[in-house]
Amino acid sequence: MDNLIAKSPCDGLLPLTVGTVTLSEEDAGEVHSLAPFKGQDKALSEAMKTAHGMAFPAANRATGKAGARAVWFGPAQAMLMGPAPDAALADHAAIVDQSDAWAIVRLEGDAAEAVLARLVPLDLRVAQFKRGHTARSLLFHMTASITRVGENAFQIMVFRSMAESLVHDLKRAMEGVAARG
Amino acid sequence: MRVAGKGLIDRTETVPFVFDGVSYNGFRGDTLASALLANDVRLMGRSFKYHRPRGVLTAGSEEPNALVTVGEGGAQEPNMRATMQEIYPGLAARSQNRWPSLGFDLMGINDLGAPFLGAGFYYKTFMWPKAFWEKVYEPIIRRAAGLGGLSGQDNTDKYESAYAFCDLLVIGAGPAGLMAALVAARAGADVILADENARMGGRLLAETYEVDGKPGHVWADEVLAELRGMDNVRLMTRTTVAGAYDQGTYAALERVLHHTDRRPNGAPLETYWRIVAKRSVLAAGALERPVAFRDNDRPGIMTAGAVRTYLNRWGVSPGRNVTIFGNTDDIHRTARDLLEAGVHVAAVIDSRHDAPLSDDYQVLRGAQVCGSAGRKGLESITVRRASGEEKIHTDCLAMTGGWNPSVHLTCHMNGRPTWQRDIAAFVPRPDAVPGMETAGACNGSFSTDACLREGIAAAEAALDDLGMKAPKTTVPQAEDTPYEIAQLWAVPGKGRAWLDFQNDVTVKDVKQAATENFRSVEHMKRYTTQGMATDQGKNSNVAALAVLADATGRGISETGTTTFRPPYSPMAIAALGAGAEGAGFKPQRFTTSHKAAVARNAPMVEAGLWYRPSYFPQAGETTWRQSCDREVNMVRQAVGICDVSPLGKIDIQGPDAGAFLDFVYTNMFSTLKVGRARYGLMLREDGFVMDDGTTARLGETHYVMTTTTAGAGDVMKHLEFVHQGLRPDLDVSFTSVTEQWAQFAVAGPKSRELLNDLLDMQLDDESWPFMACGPVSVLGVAGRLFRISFSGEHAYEIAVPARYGASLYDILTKRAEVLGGGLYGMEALGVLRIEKGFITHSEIHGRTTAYDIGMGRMVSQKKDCIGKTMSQREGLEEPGRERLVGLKPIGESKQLLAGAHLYKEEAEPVRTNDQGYLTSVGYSPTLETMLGLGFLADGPDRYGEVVKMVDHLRGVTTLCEVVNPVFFDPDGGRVRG
Amino acid sequence: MRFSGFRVLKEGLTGNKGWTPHWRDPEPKSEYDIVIIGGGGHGLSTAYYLAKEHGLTNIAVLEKGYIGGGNIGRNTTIVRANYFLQGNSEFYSHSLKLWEGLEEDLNYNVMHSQRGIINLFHSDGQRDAAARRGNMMISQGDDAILLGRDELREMLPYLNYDDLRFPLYGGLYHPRGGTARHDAVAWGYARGADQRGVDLIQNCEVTGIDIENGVVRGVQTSRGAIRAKKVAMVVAGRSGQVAAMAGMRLPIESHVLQAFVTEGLKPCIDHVVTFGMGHFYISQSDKGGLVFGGDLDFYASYAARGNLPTVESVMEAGMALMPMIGKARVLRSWGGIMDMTPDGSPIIDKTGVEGLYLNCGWNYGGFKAVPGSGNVFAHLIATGRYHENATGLRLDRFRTGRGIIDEEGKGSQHNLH
Amino acid sequence: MRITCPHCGERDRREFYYRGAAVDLDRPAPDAGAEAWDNFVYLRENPAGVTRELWYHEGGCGAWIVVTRNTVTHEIQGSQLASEVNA
Repeated sequence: MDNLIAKSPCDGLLPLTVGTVTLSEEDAGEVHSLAPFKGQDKALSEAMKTAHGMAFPAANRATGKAGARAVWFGPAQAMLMGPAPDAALADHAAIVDQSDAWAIVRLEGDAAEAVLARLVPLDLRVAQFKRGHTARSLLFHMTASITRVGENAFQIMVFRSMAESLVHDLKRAMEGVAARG
Repeated sequence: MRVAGKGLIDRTETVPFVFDGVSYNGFRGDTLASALLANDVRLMGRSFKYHRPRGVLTAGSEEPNALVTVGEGGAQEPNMRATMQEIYPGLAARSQNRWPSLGFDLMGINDLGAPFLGAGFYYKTFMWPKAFWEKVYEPIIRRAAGLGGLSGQDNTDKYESAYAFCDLLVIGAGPAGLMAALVAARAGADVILADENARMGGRLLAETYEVDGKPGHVWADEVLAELRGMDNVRLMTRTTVAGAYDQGTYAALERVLHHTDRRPNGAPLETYWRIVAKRSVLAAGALERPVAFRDNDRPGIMTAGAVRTYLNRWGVSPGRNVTIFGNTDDIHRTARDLLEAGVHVAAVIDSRHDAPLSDDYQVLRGAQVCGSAGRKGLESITVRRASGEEKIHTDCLAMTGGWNPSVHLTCHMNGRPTWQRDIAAFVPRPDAVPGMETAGACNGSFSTDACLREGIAAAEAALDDLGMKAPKTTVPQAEDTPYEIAQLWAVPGKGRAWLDFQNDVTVKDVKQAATENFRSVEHMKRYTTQGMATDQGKNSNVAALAVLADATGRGISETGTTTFRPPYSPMAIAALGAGAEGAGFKPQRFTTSHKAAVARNAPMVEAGLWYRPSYFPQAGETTWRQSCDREVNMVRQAVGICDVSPLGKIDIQGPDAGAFLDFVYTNMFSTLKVGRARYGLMLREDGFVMDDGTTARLGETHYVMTTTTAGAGDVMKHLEFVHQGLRPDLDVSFTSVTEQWAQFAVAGPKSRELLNDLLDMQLDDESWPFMACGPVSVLGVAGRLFRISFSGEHAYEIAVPARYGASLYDILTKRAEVLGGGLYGMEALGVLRIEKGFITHSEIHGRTTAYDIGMGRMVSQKKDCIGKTMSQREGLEEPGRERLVGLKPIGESKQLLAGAHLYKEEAEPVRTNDQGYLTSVGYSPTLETMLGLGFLADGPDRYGEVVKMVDHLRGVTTLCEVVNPVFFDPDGGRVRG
Repeated sequence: MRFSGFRVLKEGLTGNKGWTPHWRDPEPKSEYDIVIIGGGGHGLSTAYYLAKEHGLTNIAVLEKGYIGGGNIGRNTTIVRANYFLQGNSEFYSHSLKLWEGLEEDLNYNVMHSQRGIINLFHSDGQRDAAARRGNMMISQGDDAILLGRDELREMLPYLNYDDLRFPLYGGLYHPRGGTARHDAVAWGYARGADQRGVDLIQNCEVTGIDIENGVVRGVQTSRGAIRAKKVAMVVAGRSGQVAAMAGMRLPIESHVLQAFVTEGLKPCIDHVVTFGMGHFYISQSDKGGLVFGGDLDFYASYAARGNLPTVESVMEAGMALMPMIGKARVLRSWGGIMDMTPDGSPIIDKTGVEGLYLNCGWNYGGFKAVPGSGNVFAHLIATGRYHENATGLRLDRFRTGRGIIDEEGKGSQHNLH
Repeated sequence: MRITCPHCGERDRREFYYRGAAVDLDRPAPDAGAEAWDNFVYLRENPAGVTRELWYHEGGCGAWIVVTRNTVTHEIQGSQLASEVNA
């Protein structure tokens, strides 16, 4: 009997360390997009608090913590990352499984911000982009979701099919930053 | 000549380097120009047009003469300014635009032809005989083009681009910039201080000024030390801020490694920065201008400021017997500096009649230099006074015509500078760049004291805008010499007086342009090429303008200026385009089956950033057609597997999902039953077809839409626009699920047999009829099944979460092979769909309507939809429109070619007889003929007619029968069976 | 004065003292038969052909700045006839034929250089589209050659054949395509028109168009009112503003297109090369600069300057396609204002006002059209009938849907062409 | 160039897709007639000055926005969600 074997998006590509910075694949658990129905924003947020202990995130913010996070993804859209969405949420939001749709990586190290500054047109200075801040933006030519998850750590999401380009671009930036010492 | 006791170089470290094959020594901190001058090398280049021997004119990035080539092979850098190129052990530079050598340049003969090569000469000749332009004249002109050359090899250096953000960007680290940065930094603002030079300090490094009782460079170093210690400050040396753009965005180029031959792994040679600054201070200083007089271009003649820079910063005197000429007190400052360094000053020629006199050197008041002599370097000058002309022997003439504030960046957003008569220069218009303050010499304030004061004021203004409090700042003590200038642009007289040194534009050329009515400054520039060389007129524009103003009897401000445009200094294409080499140009998208396809030697083709297999060659197959035919037959007779994941998939949910789809599709979707799919056609608002695909209803309020691969992004954008912009009242949301699912076509008569082995249930026509869809369990994994077909066969598309894609693909392949089937690629897919008359973007190429592709009746008359009204315009439904047909070869030639055009059988194949064209062709192994889809005027009314396909490019003419585009199984029995 | 090598020689030997103005600077008269608004390439060539081919010389060209100061002075100088849709095909073919005799016609060397244009393609589908185009070019009487990868490599060895993101399949070669010296074209037409008696009035801005009972009567200008029997609007880049003076609203949105030139370099690129997948095209000027450009900035603009994202995408395309140009340094960048139409094709037509004519909508293809545009527009103004090679450039094609000329297939969004 | 997204704040222009004049939001009734539709789909005011135009935060949050911007100076005076215009 055949069995389906799972492969992660960055299978065979990561981890990677250059200089002080490490790039590794993140196992985010289940990922679901939540889009509240009209007038259901509050109800959805309440249901999320009850079931998952976190509110629906405000724009450009992430709620929760590692293992169970809700990341703002656009107007009236957030990604619930970690737990499977509680059944009660379906009354208030369109829920779409995105667990396999994204390559999710973690970029960590002293120069992580400098590495991202090679690719991302965002003001990532820590005073402006603090832990728990998130943004939909570009990473070189790819649309991406970028969240600061630690003092020197970022979670980066791009389309699954672009995992190789993500690693290619980040590696080049990491080498350039590391070579400057 | 190196001068003892002067300069800011490290004399303990000798640096060997090579210029034109000759080895020299310099010191650490030297530029190529300073080191060559120290070695008494004056000849460094040749001019563009006349190949005149040239030496350095300046000591900065504006240098027009001393351009050299550095490096070899893929690392070869043409047109490097010797004045900016720092020397390092092993540096090898060579001169340009000469043959066979810099000293003996055969092209120097051009100089003798100068009377015939004046302004605009080429517009007036080379016209006869006509055929000679491309064959004779232009090749000769082209050979003379350019200064340096590219290696022709791929660039071997690495480059990077980066973003930076700050509260205040300070451009230029002279006294004004340092002061502005210091004040803002002390207030707590995030400051970036950028300077083009290797060392910050600006003119403080080049003059003998004191600030706060210390040598200027010492004061600068102290300020820099304080700035370096603050973590809200970023100092960027060797960084040219090259352009000002909207909303506080600046382009800058950092020369990271040009000063060394070290190339650590991955290290960028240059970094291109986009700096986003809430406020900026331009403290870019000023550039000195030469004076035009006969033969003012000999090596050894340079600006007075450059002479002081070489002396004070690099401890080099460009001559042993120096003369000085000009119209401001700078010439006296130059004389004092030289004398103090022990260099002989032969004479100071001051054009001002009231010039100060000196006990230490001879001053010729009210005098002008009117000529020079010396074959490859200056030997003497001729000075004209009221009493007559006099020859003075000299090996270096320091000249000044005054200073031009560096207003360039203030012009980048269309700001025009204004003429300030008392300093005879253009100064920036306030607010020319929103958010930018100007300070110091670039503002026309030349004394050190004024620079320091304006630096403070500019920082205070910026801090005020930023809502920050400026600290109390005392102005350091510094000189405040008034700037007194008598206008002096061109010394009258015979001969050629150079304005634009590199492009060999003379005073005569400008006057001739005026005579020929090129009186507008833009006309003069374009006619003479004045200001179009690598310095973009930084050294010459204002003087040329003054000459033009004089020649046309107008004032300078009335004459106007040309515009400075980005970049301030030239920037390498490799830096601005960093990261785009090879795979970096655009993201690559790989399906989960990619590796398996590559392992089976499938050539991969690019489709909407994705890679898809073209065909799967098997042992014994020598052409792609053999593989393609086999794969087509396999699908028609057994079962084929094809990864269709790159097709766009959009999850659509909400109470109004059906109503929304009715509005974006021409046909109805609100009436579709749950568990069923339907083909949908989508128009643009102008009535032409935008995209097509199958949309399935998974639940009462839940659909999943399929788009074409290339159209996926545009469709998503369109849906969001229609929803947010036109129908925000509808409760519906969209999520791309293209990446979530790995989806495979399982097509062919044995497809059900194959799937029944994998699923947890048995498929039959009753539970899974054509166009049924729904959830399934695939080997225990929750998936989706759609009974849809792009081949006309009994077929399915099966989807599983992408993590299982590679695995499912392997299993499907294996099982298909057991059933006599296997993988098929894009070639076979193309043939299968052509046999069925199914369209792709080859047919819906943006110029066709639903009517044109035979789907006019799919535009529902029961409802409005996007594009419906405009699709019904009179001109889009009238006779003569080219409409979709099938074409079959019937004559001797059996070849069809996509891109060939259609004509009536007897018509001459010229444009006026054109009737249409072929969009898609393929060889059908099923029908054993080539088949074509194409558009033909009134096509569907002409079935059975014979038309002529002509491909001029490939020399093919084929007679074709016009047929229904559905060539195979027209009643669709196979897809249902 | 007639220009020739002999004249240059003679003047050189006598101190270059005999040169005379290329055109006069007359005061505007109070009335002309025809007033042409706009002293750019198209306006000047219209005046030239009205005078030369129709014997009409009581004409004023009104220019608000200096002659040739618009897009003819800020383009990338490409001349070609490689269109594939009826309406464009015959028009640009006609224009190219005029180019080919232009130097002799104008007695002005505009340095028209037929060095050949190569449009690259990167897939079977793109080759098919190129073939459709090439076949149309040949059936129109122009030239086209379909190059395979190997032939391409022989002609353009410096392209990236190894790891280009969109692999090179071949190119459509148009040998008669090429470049010309843009300013010289304006000056040549200006001189030619002036010599035939046309008044070129610089620094004269039109501020109003006088219309009575549906008939044009003249214009108001910064230098006074000028009466005219016919008025022609030829002001691409400002078409909307001028048409508004006649109460018209146009199917045009103005966009900025940037272009770039590098420092002068020894010859290294001998053709015009177009990289559609990267929206990039390049040639090398006779002076040595690499002249290149790409896409619009995409937002509406009259600023004649652009922003960095477009700059970068152009440079990135250059680096992807031909890495050898990496060390070339960009010397200058600039922007032109483009009349973008909803099908990417121009408009040469009468208007609803009698005696008022319109020439606009050149998108970013106006330079090569200068001779043809002036020629057919002169025909329309002089005879009231469409020139046989310009019957399709109608203003009403959008309203009726008849004869829309959408080469890009992008539809009505103005900036997508 | 930097554009303000009502959700995300000031962002680099490269994150945004430009569509055209905000007239695209004023869709006529199907039977409004040829002139109204010509006006809507093709004809443009195209001012040299302040204009309202549609941008899509494509490389960002996905919001369609109406930006008020000067086409001569590129100054941006404001932005609003497109979904609020026809709400």
